[in-house]
Amino acid sequence: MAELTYRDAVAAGIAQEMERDERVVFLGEDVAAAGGVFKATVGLLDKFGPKRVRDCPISEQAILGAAMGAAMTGLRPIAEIMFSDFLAVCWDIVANEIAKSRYMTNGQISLPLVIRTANGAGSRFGAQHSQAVENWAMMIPGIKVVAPAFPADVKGLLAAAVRDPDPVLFFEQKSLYSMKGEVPDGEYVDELGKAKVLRQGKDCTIVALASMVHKALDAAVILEKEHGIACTVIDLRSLVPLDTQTILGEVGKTGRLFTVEENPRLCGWGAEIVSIVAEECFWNLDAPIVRITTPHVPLPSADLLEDNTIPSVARIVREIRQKMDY
Amino acid sequence: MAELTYRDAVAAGIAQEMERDERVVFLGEDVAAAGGVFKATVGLLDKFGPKRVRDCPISEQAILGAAMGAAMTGLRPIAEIMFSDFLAVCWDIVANEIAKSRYMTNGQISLPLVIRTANGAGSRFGAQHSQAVENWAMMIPGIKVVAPAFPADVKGLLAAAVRDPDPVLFFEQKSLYSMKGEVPDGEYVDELGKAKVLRQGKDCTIVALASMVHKALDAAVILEKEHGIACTVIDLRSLVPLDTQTILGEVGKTGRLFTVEENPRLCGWGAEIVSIVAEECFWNLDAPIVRITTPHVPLPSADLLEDNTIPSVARIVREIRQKMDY
Amino acid sequence: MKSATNKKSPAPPAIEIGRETKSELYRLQLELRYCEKRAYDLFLQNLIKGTSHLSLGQEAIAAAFGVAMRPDDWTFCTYRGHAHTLARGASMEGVLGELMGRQCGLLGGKGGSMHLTDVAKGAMGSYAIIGAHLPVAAGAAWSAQYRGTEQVAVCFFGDGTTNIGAFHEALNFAAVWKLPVVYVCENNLYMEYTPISEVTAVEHPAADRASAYGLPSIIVDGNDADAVFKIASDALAKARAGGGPSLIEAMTYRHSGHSRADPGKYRPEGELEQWLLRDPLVMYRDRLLKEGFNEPTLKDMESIAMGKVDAATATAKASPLPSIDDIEKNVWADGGAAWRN
Amino acid sequence: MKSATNKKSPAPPAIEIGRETKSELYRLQLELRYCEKRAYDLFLQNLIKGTSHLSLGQEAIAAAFGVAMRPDDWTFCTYRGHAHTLARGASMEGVLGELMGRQCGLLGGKGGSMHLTDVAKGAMGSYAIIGAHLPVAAGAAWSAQYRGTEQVAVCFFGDGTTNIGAFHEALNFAAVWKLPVVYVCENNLYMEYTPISEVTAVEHPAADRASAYGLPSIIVDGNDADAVFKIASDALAKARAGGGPSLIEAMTYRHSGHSRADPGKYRPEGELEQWLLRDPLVMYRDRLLKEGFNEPTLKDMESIAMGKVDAATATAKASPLPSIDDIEKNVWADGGAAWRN
Ligand SMILES: Cc1ncc(C[n+]2csc(CCOP(=O)(O)OP(=O)(O)O)c2C)c(N)n1
Ligand SMILES: Cc1ncc(C[n+]2csc(CCOP(=O)(O)OP(=O)(O)O)c2C)c(N)n1
Ligand SMILES: [Mg+2]
Ligand SMILES: [Mg+2]
Repeated sequence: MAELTYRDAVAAGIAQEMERDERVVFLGEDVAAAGGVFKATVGLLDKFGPKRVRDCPISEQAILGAAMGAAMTGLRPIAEIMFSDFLAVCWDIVANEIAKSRYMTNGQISLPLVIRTANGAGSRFGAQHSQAVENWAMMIPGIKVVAPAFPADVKGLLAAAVRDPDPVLFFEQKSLYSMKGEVPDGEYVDELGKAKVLRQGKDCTIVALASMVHKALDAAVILEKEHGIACTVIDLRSLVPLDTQTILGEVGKTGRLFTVEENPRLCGWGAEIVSIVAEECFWNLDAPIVRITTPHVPLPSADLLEDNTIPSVARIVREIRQKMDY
Repeated sequence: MAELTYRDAVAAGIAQEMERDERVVFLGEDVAAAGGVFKATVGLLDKFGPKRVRDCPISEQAILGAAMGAAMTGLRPIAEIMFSDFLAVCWDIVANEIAKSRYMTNGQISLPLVIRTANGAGSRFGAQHSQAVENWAMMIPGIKVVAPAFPADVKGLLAAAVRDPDPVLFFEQKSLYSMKGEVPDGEYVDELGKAKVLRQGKDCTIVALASMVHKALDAAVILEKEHGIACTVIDLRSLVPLDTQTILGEVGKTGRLFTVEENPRLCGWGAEIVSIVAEECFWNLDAPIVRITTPHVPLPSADLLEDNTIPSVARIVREIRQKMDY
Repeated sequence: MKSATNKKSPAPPAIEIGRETKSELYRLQLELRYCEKRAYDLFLQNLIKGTSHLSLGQEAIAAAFGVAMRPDDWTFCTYRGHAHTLARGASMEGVLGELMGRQCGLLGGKGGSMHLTDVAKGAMGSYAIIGAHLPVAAGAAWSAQYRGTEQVAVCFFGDGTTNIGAFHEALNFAAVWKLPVVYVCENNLYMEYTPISEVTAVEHPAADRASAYGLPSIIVDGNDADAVFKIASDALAKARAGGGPSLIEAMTYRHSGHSRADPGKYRPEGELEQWLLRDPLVMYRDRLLKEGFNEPTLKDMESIAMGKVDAATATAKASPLPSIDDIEKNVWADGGAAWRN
Repeated sequence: MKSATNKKSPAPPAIEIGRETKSELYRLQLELRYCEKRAYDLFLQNLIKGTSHLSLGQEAIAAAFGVAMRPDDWTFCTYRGHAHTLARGASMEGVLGELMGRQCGLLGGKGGSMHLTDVAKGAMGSYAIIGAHLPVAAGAAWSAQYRGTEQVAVCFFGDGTTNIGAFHEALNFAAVWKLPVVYVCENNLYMEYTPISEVTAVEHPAADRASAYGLPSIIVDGNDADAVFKIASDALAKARAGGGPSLIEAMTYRHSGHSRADPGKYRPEGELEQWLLRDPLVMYRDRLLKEGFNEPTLKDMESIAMGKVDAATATAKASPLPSIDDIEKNVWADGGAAWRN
């Protein structure tokens, strides 16, 4: 086990797959010579050369379209969209083309490709560079959706995404890029669609994703220590496929569910999970299900405002404590 | 009261507002000389002239961008995006620009504009021309979302949308364009954010939108007649603002909630409503909440396949009947 | 009536077209014409639902490329893609069956008229959202370049498509990466119901923009299969040789409305009639006769083509409907649609 | 080092620039320069968070347009928009305050560096997603045209922006509708860290594409405020007179990195140094001296500008932080954020 940053785990995951499989190519804006604006792809150009690691014009539709065309003709492209907010400028290629091609052609077209993108808030970048848009992708049938919270998962899930025969949208949490963690050495491949129970408690279940996993874990410690509330914390890791068995199993045990989402409130992934639990786990529920989300507003940029908009550890603790008093 | 088609109610609503207010202008592809591919805007060019009713190139970003620039400088544009699926090619302008501008500028920029678009399935147009994407819009803070089911609502809510000081995405159901209904004569303006209870029953509450309202109503008749199940049917009419009071009130009475959604399953508006009810109306619930949706697949085109993909009256009846046996 | 001009074009390539090739070009144009007409009849009989966009009048372009391309080249088409798909050798019953929503359809009834695809024949999909397939074609070309296969991607689209952003991104991208892709704009003078000249800042929506991507301006008479064949062969050879992309504007006209729903009333009186005088099939037949093909040979070809269409129609009509189980198939590579465990 | 060329440009307009105007041009360039430098200092002191994109080296363009525009004209800028916003008369404390996330900020801390806006001064927003504001500017121009106000929209963007779809759509749209909008491409040779020449099919990313929209190709030395002022005045007059849009490529160079995070290491050695010799402020000062302005006058102007920046800094620093209540304000016109009843 080596200690790697989340950012270096990205490069490690890509490198592992490029070494293994010559069909894996990588393209994006400023990703090659500059190693990416988040420095998550440093060294790849040197290692694999300009034929496989390519800088692109500011043409997101062309970048994803090219990845799609290459994937359907035998390559396994990894494309970077610098900030997940920019998925909006190429949303047609994601939602209408990549996600639908296999189905529309009744299985003729395969698109083994990965779209990596930096997601989420916390850097004071303002409303157009800070969104958590994993629910945009979850809504669309035909694309898998992954969002790791730890460096090891970054490497293992990225490798799994590259090997997956279906298109995967891989959300990297930009506020976690400098986080360090143990990452298995050598070839390491994880499995898509498996949530992880990071902590077990009898009182309630918290489901979280990416940056919110860390906040949920911190909140759980405080809730236990200071308020005697024992929480189970589930890191979803992927939204599609969704590990409903783990969720239903854990909620079944605690009878209480809280979701912690960075996305704005309406139609977030938490709502989907609530709807599954409210249908399939209803009789095991002891109390209302509560979603803790960013309010339904665009993100403000000033430190004070941003910090008080996305769910904080303090807010998670407060809301769970209040609601557990029911 | 005159009997108008849903399609003619569109033209009537636009005409009413253009007559009243010279700042109202209308642009889109094939909307002027041809009167729109769905013939929903026939006659407007003749009535208001080429300065106010304008045909555009196939440039959806330019169309919505132009509407936005015009709105912030004093006009009140209505822009047509021919099929709602095409919102994907201009999603940045909708989600990142139009929806966020007022907030990011702390209220300096106002965008009184309406985006009209033909939404939904039932015409054998295939996966790229049949989507119900109202949840794409509902996810984004800063834009209102309206989807009428009846000709009168088309006229009244379209007028309300034009007069609203905020941007509104107005989803017209393409399968309903030839549906006829009574529409109030003369100036008629409705109110955004009010759901309508179309039918009241003691056993369960069905929440539906647009095309699904008609299916829910038909299902309710059958459920009552053939199975003795009395349903309340709510037509949401608008997703943002969302009339949660009406929903919570009605669910409070019946203790049972079903949503009927045309969108594919994941993160549909029904999930959001379930999450609100499961938090705020939990203690009044008598049984699991059930969402009846299109399965999470792109839409197939053949008659048989399309008809069996979107929720049918028969399926609504079947699911509600089965679940009411709990 | 605008006609094709060569004013800005490079000297036509010195390709001589042999008799066998000419025969192929005629055969293919016939099949495309008859099959499209059949599709129209089947609409009228309500056997085809939804929408459909015919290429009647534009067949010379699809046919010429179909003949000029290598079997392992790739075609990318629009919703107006029946002809281009057939021109790559996709089966007629596969096409008609798909339009009728039958099991024998190329897509088993999943896609419909606007998404015809036959990967085995190199027909890599029909795309119904304007512009989307231009970058996708660039990607296929990149894959060929990367693997050194000398395959070429050919991407067809209309005049109206030149005004959408994806056109611009794809052309620049292809030019910078010197990709083996041929972009073919079929200028039929209309984007749906609107004359292209009313919504475009230049006279030739593709050719007048080629220089924005460092490419030569190429305009060809899209109703002359030989002329298109020559230009196509040249562009394909250039791409195969590593010379990068081409952008070709082929001037043509559709005889029918934009789609099934459209009677084409917005056209000025007499315009269609003038273009019918330049019907690619009529012109080509006349030329073949002048060049020594004899009437019985041509008649034979015509009845063979019609027979093929009739047989395909019968097969497609006899094909069962798809199964409801298909709805939840083929979202994923494992054949299913599961999003959860 | 690429330098500005006029080879494809029309003859420069015969505008004579008066002494007062020259003085204005110098004053504005000074203020932009000093304020940007101050912004940089405040980063280093960690008083400004997030990202920030400075215009150091590119001030002549913003200043020249600022002086040439009518007060009721509209500016649309990018994330690199401090200078353009200030050039319209937005208050310096409003700009610095916003960068520092203070209540006195132009956006009350809601938007930050990348979204500076001052509607009262005609600064209609800074847009951080490449290309988006080009169609928005066209829309404002449409509104002016519709209402007959003779206002003009001016839209600034970088060389890298010419490769995104929205650029293409906006230019064609503006040209077809003959809108009073001036598109100004500031070609500083880089899109972030990548040389523009590596990702663009033509040498001049804007000017070499003007013909694709039926527009003349215009290249100007973006480091020469007088030259830009002349071209700007001409384009604004043309737009006001109903002559439609212009596309101007101004050759320039940024002295600092792309953003706060960027040390600019990708630049070839000596490149920056050569461009520093063409620093727009140094060149302009030299010219003013040659044209009879005297040293004390210039020194005065410089200390006045610096004083203004100092005062604004002090005000901004003294301004309170925004209130947490602001988070749920101004989503809607009613001032609130309610999505439900
Ligand atoms: C993004 C998008 N906008 C609009 C449409 C609707 N539409 C379908 S075909 C068409 C006209 C296309 O014209 P052209 O490119 O000239 O092709 P043609 O139909 O003439 O072959 C339009 C506007 C679409 N499918 N996609
Ligand atoms: C759609 C989109 N893609 C990528 C980016 C990231 N990005 C920000 S600035 C920039 C480079 C822009 O270059 P240029 O247009 O030359 O402007 P400059 O920064 O040089 O002023 C990029 C790629 C973005 N903001 N939006
Ligand atoms: Mg056309
Ligand atoms: Mg630049």
